[in-house]
Amino acid sequence: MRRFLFNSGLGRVIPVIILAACLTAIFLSASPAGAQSGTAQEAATPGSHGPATDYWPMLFVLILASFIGLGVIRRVSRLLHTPLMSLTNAISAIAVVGSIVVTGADYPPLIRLLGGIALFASVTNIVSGFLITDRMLRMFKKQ
Amino acid sequence: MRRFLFNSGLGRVIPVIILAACLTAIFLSASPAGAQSGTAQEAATPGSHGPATDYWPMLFVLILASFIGLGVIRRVSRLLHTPLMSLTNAISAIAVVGSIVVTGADYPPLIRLLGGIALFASVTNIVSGFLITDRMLRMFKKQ
Amino acid sequence: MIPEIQQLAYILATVLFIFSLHWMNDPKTARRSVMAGAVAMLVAILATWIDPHIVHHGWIILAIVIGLVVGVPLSRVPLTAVPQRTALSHAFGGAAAGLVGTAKYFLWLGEGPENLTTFRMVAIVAEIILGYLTFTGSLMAAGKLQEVRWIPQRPVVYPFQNVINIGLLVVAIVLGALLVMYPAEPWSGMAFLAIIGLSLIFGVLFIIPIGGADMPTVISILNSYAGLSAVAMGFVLDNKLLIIAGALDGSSGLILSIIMCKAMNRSFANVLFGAFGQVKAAVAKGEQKVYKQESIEGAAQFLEQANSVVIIPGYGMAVAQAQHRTRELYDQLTKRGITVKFAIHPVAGRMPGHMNVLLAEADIPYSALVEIDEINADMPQCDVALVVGANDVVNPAARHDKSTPIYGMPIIDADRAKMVLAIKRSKNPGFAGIDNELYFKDNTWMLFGDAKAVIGDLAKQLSGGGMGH
Amino acid sequence: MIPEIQQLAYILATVLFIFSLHWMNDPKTARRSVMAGAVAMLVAILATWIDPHIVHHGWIILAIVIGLVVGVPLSRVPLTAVPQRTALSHAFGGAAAGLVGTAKYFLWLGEGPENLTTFRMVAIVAEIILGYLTFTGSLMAAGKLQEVRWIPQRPVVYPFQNVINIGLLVVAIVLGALLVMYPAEPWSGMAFLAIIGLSLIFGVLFIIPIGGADMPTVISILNSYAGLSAVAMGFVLDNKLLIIAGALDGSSGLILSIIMCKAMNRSFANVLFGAFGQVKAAVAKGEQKVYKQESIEGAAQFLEQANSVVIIPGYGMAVAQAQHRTRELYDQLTKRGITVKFAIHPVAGRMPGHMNVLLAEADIPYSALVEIDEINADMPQCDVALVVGANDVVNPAARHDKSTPIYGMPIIDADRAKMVLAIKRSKNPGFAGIDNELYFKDNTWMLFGDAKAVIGDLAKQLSGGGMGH
Ligand SMILES: NC(=O)c1ccc[n+]([C@@H]2O[C@H](COP(=O)([O-])OP(=O)(O)OC[C@H]3O[C@@H](n4cnc5c(N)ncnc54)[C@H](OP(=O)(O)O)[C@@H]3O)[C@@H](O)[C@H]2O)c1
Ligand SMILES: NC(=O)c1ccc[n+]([C@@H]2O[C@H](COP(=O)([O-])OP(=O)(O)OC[C@H]3O[C@@H](n4cnc5c(N)ncnc54)[C@H](OP(=O)(O)O)[C@@H]3O)[C@@H](O)[C@H]2O)c1
Repeated sequence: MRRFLFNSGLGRVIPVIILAACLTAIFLSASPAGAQSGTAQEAATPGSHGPATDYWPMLFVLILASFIGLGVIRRVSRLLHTPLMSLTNAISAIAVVGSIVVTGADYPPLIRLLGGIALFASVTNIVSGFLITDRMLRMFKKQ
Repeated sequence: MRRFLFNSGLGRVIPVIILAACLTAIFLSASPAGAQSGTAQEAATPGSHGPATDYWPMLFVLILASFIGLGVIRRVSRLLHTPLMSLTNAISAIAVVGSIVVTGADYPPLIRLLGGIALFASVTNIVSGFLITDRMLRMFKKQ
Repeated sequence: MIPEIQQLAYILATVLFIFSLHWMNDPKTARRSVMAGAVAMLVAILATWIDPHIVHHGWIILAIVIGLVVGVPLSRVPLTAVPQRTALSHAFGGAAAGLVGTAKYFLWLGEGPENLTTFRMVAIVAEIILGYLTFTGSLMAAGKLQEVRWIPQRPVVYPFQNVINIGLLVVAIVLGALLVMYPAEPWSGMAFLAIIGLSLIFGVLFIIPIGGADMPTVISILNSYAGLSAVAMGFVLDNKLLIIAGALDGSSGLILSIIMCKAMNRSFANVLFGAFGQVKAAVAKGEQKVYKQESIEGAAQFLEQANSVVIIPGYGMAVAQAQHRTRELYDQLTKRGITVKFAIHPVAGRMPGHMNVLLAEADIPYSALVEIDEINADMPQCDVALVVGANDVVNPAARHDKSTPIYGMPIIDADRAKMVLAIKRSKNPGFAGIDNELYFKDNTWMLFGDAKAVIGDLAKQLSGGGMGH
Repeated sequence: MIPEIQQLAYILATVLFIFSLHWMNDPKTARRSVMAGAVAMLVAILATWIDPHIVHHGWIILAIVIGLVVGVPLSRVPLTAVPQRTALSHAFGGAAAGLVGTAKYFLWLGEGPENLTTFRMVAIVAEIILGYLTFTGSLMAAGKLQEVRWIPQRPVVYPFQNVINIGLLVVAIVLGALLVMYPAEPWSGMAFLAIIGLSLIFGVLFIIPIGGADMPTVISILNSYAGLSAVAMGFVLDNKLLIIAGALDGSSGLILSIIMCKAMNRSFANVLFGAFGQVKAAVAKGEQKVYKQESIEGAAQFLEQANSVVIIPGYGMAVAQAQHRTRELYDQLTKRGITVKFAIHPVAGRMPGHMNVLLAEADIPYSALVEIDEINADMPQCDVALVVGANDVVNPAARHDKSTPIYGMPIIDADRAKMVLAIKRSKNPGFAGIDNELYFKDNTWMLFGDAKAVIGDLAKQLSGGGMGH
C-alpha cells in the first residue's frame, strides 16, 4: 500500500480511492438505497434499473466530467498556467451552491452558522478568483 | 425555420431540436414525473432536487457525453476515417442492450418478436462492425 | 445486487468505449480500439442478460445466432464495398431503435398507460421517427452506392420536392406532439403507426433527390441520426450507457459529414437539397480541346528520369482496384532511389479516408501518404505527378472558375508539378461532371485505359527496362 | 417547476464551465473564459437561491457581503504573491467543503438518521477528510510561501515522520469506516469530530516536512483535493453541478502537479516525502572556483554587438520585480535591430507559468516568449545569453551529474550560447542548493547585484551609449 501510494503519487491515487470507496459503499447499501428511491413503475420496467437511480447517475457524471476535465486542461496553453490555477479556484468555489442551501434553509442556527461561514469562504474565492484571473489575462498581449 | 434548417444543416440542428423537445417535455411533465420518482427523504432535503432525479441525470449525461464525443472524434487521425465509420457503427449497436430486454422479458410474443428482430439487427452490426474495422486496421503499417 | 453489477458494468463499458475512440487518433494504437470496443460490448450484453426479468433465453440466443450468421459475411466484403456496408448497418441500427421504441410503446399502452409519461413519449417519438427514417434512408443510400438496378443513381427531382419532404416530416412531428399529449387515447395506436409510416416514406423521399456520389456525406449524416435514435432509446429505457454510446456515435457522424462538406466546399443544405449530380448531365457535353497522349514506354522513361514522383490516387484507382499494381510501381521507383509520395485528398474516392485504406491494403506504408497542405508545399519540386483515376481533386478550375460546382474546394496542385501523367479510361468528366483543364496543359500527358492495366504495364515496363540497360 | 428551472440552470452552468476552461487553450480567447465562468457561477447561485426551502435570506446576504469585502482586496495582491493567494483560496475551499459536510451530518443525525445511508456517509467522510486536511494544509503552504515568521521555511523532519503521518490518515479512515457502518450511534458524533480533528492535524504535519520552494507543487496537489472534496459534496447533496465542477478542478490540479514534477524530473513521492529543501544546507558550502565579473559598460557593449540575444529569466527576476526594467532593456535592444527572445523554462520561478505572467505584466508580447525545446534548438546561434536571476533551470549539471538533485531535469542550454552574462546578487546557489558550473565557464561573465538595479543600469547604459556613438 505505502509503496504504491508513494510511487504513483498521492495525487493520482486519491481519485481511485474515492471511487473504490463509493463502490464498496454502494454494494453495502444496495438494499436501503433501493428502498428509498425505487419507484413502482421503474421497478416494473426491466432495463430501467430502478433501485440504482439514486447514486449511479452521479458516478456516470463523475466519470464523464473527469474525462472532459483531463481532456480540456491538458490543452490549456502553457502561457496561461498561472491564470488557470486561479480560474479553477474560482470554479471549484461552486461549493457555494451547497453553502447557500445550508445557510438559508430552516435549520438549527448552529448548523446555519457553519453554512454561513462556508458561504462566506466560497464567495471570497469566487470574487477574488475571477477578478485576479481577469487581471492577469488582461496583461497578455500578442504584439 | 426552413432557412435556418438549411443553412445550419439538418445534421447540426437535430441535436438542438431533440434537446429542446426533451426540455419542453420536462416542463409539461414536471408534476407527473415528480410524483413518480420523488422520495420522502429526497424531498425533505433541499439541494437534492428530488422530483427531478428522474430524467435530469440523463440530460447531464447526454451533454457531457456529447462534449467527450466531439472532443475525441475531432482528434481521430485522418488516415483512419473509414475504419472510424465502421467502429462507431459497431459501438452504436449498443442498442442491443435494449433489444435483449424486450426480447427476453416476459412480454406478449408479438412485442418480443419486434425485440428479437431488433436484437438480430444489433448483433449483426456488432459482429460485422468490429470485424471489418479490425480487418482494415490490420492493414495500416508504418514501414 | 444485480442492478449494481449492471450499472458497474455499464460504467466500465462507458470508459472502454471512450478509450476505444480515443485510441483511433493514431494508427499505432488503433488496433486496441477494436479490442476495447468489443470487450465493452460484451460486458454490456452480459450485464443486461443477467437481468432477472429476462426469462426467454431461447429467443435471445436464436436472434444472436442469426445475427452472427449474417454479420460475419458482411464483414468480408471487398473494401470498395465498404460504403454500402456502412449504409446497410445504419439501416439495421435505425431499425433496431425503431422496433424497440415501437415495442416499448405498445407494451406500456397495453400494460400500464401511466408509464407513458410526457417525457417518455417525447423520447419514444424521437426514437421512432429517427429510427425508421434512418432505416429506409440508409437502405436507399446503400442501394445507390451498390448501384442496384431499380434504384436511380441520378438525383430524381420533381416540383416542390423539398416542400413535400419537409411537409411529411412536419406532419409526422405534429402527430408526434399530439401523441405526447394524448398517449393512451383509443386512436393513439393508429397515430403511432401513422408516424412510423410517414417516417419510412420520408426516409425514401429524402434520399431520392441526392446523387449517388453524394451518398458518403449522406451516410455520415444518417450515422449521426442512428446515434441520436440510440440516445432517445436510452432516454426511454433510462439507460445511461445507451445515451453515452449514442452521443459518441452521433458526434462522429456529425464531424465526418462536416469534414466532407468542408473539403468539398459545400454546405449540408447543398448536399441534402441541391440535387448535385444533375450538374453532370448538363455540363458533360462539348469537349473540343485536344489531349496529348503518351505511350507506356515514354511514360516509364519520364518516371525513370525523375527524382521525385507524386502519385495522386482518386476514385478511379478504387474502381479499378489498382492499388496492388500501384504498389508494384511504387517498389520499382523506390528501388531506383526515386522518392515517391502519395498525395491524399480528404475527399478523394467516395468516402473519407478511402484512399488510405486501399493503399494500406496494398501494404504501402502510411508514412508515404501525405496530406493535401503538406504535399502542395513541395509540388513545385515534384518532377512527375502521376494522376491515377483522380479528377475533381486535381482540377485547377476549383481555384479560379467561379462557375464550376467545385469552385473553392481545396485541390492538389498537380498542375504545379514539372510534368503530369494522367491515367483515366475515357474523356468523361469526374464526379462533379466538369472538364478538367489540367488534362489540356502543355506539360500534361494522358495515359488512357483502365488504371489497373496501365499501372501494371508501367511497372512491367520499368522492371523490364530496369534489366534492359 | 422550480426544480426544473434549477436543473436547467445547472446544465447551463456546466456547459459554460467547460467552455470557460476550453477557451484557456489560447491567450486570444482566454478573456472569454472569465466571463463564461462568472456567468455560470451567477446562474448557479441564483438558481439555488430561488429554492423554496430557503427562508433566511438575511444570513445569505450577510455572508455574501462579507465575502465580497474580503474577496476584492484578495484579488489586488501583487503578482509575486499569487502563489500564496492561491494557497489561501484552497484553504477557503477546503473549509467550505468541510463545514457543509459537518453541517449536513449533524443535521441528518438530529432530524432523520435514516438519511445517513451508507453511500451518503462514505461521501460525507470523504468530504470532511479531504476538506479539512486541505484547509490546514493550504494554510501552512500559504504561510511558507508568504515566509511567515513562525512557520519554518526549511523542511522540519523527525524520525518516523512519514509513518506517523500515514498512521494519522489511516486512523482517520478507519474511524470513517466505523462511522459509515454505525452512522447514528451515541458515540458517532464524537467519532465524527475526532475525524475532523485528525484531518486538521494531518494537514499540518503533511506540509511541515516540505520545503518552501516545493510549495507550488504541493499547492496544485491540494488544488485537486479541494476539487475532490467538492465532488464528494456533490454526492452528499445529489448535485450534479458540484460533481462536474469539482471533477474539472480536480483534474486541473492533478495535471499541473504532474507537469511540474515532470519538469523538475521528480516524483510526487519525492516532492511530498523527500524533504527536498534540506539538500540545500548540505551542499551549499565549499565554493573555491572563481567567477569572472564584468562591468555594466562591458556587458552593454557585448549586448550591443550581438545579433541575437536570449534572455533567460528565473525566480530572481520575480523576487527583484525586474520585469519592467527588463522591458526597457528589451526595447533598447530591439530598437537596434537585435532579435531578442525570452527562454521560458516550465518551472522557472515558483509556479507554473510564473515568468509568462510577470513578462506579460511588463507588456512584453507573448510572441517573444519561447518554450524550452524550441529555444534550445537555436541556442548555438545565440550570441549572448542573458541569465536574469535563473539558476537551476540553466545548470548544465542536470545533463551529466547524476549526483545532483536536479539530474535529468530538462534545462535551457545557456552554456551552448556563444557567451553568457549572468545576473545574481551573491554566490549563493538556487532553489536546489547546488553550484552552477555555468557561472565558471570561460565564456560566462557575472554581473553581481540585484536584478532590477543591474538591468536598469544596462538599459540606461544602452540608451546613453546609443546616443554616444
Ligand atoms: N471521398 C468522399 O468522402 C466523397 C464524398 C462525396 C463526394 N465525393 C466526391 O468524389 C470526388 C472524388 O474526386 P476524385 O478525383 O477522387 O474522383 P472523380 O472526380 O470522381 O474522378 C474519378 C476519375 O477516375 C476515372 N476512372 C474511373 N474509373 C476508372 C478506371 N477503372 N480506371 C481509370 N480511371 C478511372 C474517371 O474517368 P474515366 O471515367 O474517364 O475513367 C474519373 O475521371 C470529388 O468530387 C468529391 O467531392 C467524395
Ligand atoms: N516554477 C515552478 O512551478 C516550481 C515549483 C517548485 C519548485 N521550483 C523550482 O524552483 C527553481 C526555479 O529555478 P530558477 O532558476 O528559476 O530559480 P532558482 O534556481 O531558485 O535560482 C534563483 C536565482 O536567482 C537569484 N536571485 C534571487 N534573488 C535575486 C535578486 N533580487 N536579484 C538577482 N538575482 C536574484 C538567486 O541567486 P542569489 O541569491 O545569489 O541572488 C538564485 O541563483 C527550480 O529548481 C524549480 O525546480 C519551481
